[in-house]
Amino acid sequence: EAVIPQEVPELTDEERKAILHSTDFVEFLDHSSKILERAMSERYDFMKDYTLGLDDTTEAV
Amino acid sequence: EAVIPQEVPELTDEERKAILHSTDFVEFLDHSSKILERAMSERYDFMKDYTLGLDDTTEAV
Amino acid sequence: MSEVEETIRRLSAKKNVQGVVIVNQLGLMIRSTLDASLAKQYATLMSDLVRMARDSVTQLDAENELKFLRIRTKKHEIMICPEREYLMIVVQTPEA
Amino acid sequence: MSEVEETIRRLSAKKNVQGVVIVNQLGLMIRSTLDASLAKQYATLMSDLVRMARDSVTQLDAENELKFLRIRTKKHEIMICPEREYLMIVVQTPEA
Repeated sequence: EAVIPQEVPELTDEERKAILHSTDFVEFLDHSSKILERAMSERYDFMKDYTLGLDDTTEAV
Repeated sequence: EAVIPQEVPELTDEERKAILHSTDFVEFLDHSSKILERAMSERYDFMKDYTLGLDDTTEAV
Repeated sequence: MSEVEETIRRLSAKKNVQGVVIVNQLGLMIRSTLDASLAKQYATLMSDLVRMARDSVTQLDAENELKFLRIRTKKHEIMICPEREYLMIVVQTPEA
Repeated sequence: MSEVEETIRRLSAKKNVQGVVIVNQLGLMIRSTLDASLAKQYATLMSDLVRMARDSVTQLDAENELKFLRIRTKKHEIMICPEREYLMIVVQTPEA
């Protein structure tokens, strides 16, 4: 039996390869990349003038 | 001395009133409401066709 | 009507807005347009989430800072603006 | 080049994209375009944050579901798409 690692485990190369080739993952990737591309293409600039907000105009510590 | 409550405390009406009238709070409200109004006015519809995502098309449990 | 009430009324009157909740950073309620028990749930859950988001952002880069949080759900969108020691939470239904 | 690699390359090539990190729900790394240690930090912190956001959303309404998370910071924006048992994280610099 393998020793249970103390640290957060990582996927083995084999597990990772299996995921990357699974139908489930390919569908996830297709779906999420489309949503993300849409999200990115939005004019997401509502913070533009506010990125340097109130906090930054107060005296520096 | 007041007994320390076990539950999350709530603000007293007096404390709440003091906050609502503080310069700090009024400035916060002014700033954050402007940012929120901008965020809301965005065409935030990138999820539109995806709100019923993959999860919903798989068989119900 | 005070300036505070006017601002809250203006926000709540926006299209698709379900409610506005204003809390301090500890999640203690300052003002809300939702019913008390739901507002309190939002206050507690969202102030905890903002705290974690804030910590994550500064852990990734000590010079960075959380400015806004948008939580899109199946039924609605929760927008949170953290500023100074307060949080403004707005719950909005997406366009049909 | 596989379809997976092509998709990741297309996303990373978008304007202002700093990096793409794909993890499973436990935060275990599947694929990333960032350097390993930064990617791992994103993986751990963001999967924890998504777990908390997901829990908060269902606590507020058991029939609701987290669909997307947007974290706007002073320096950049982190966008997270949780779907099935994976998370896609994209870090984007806002327009100057």
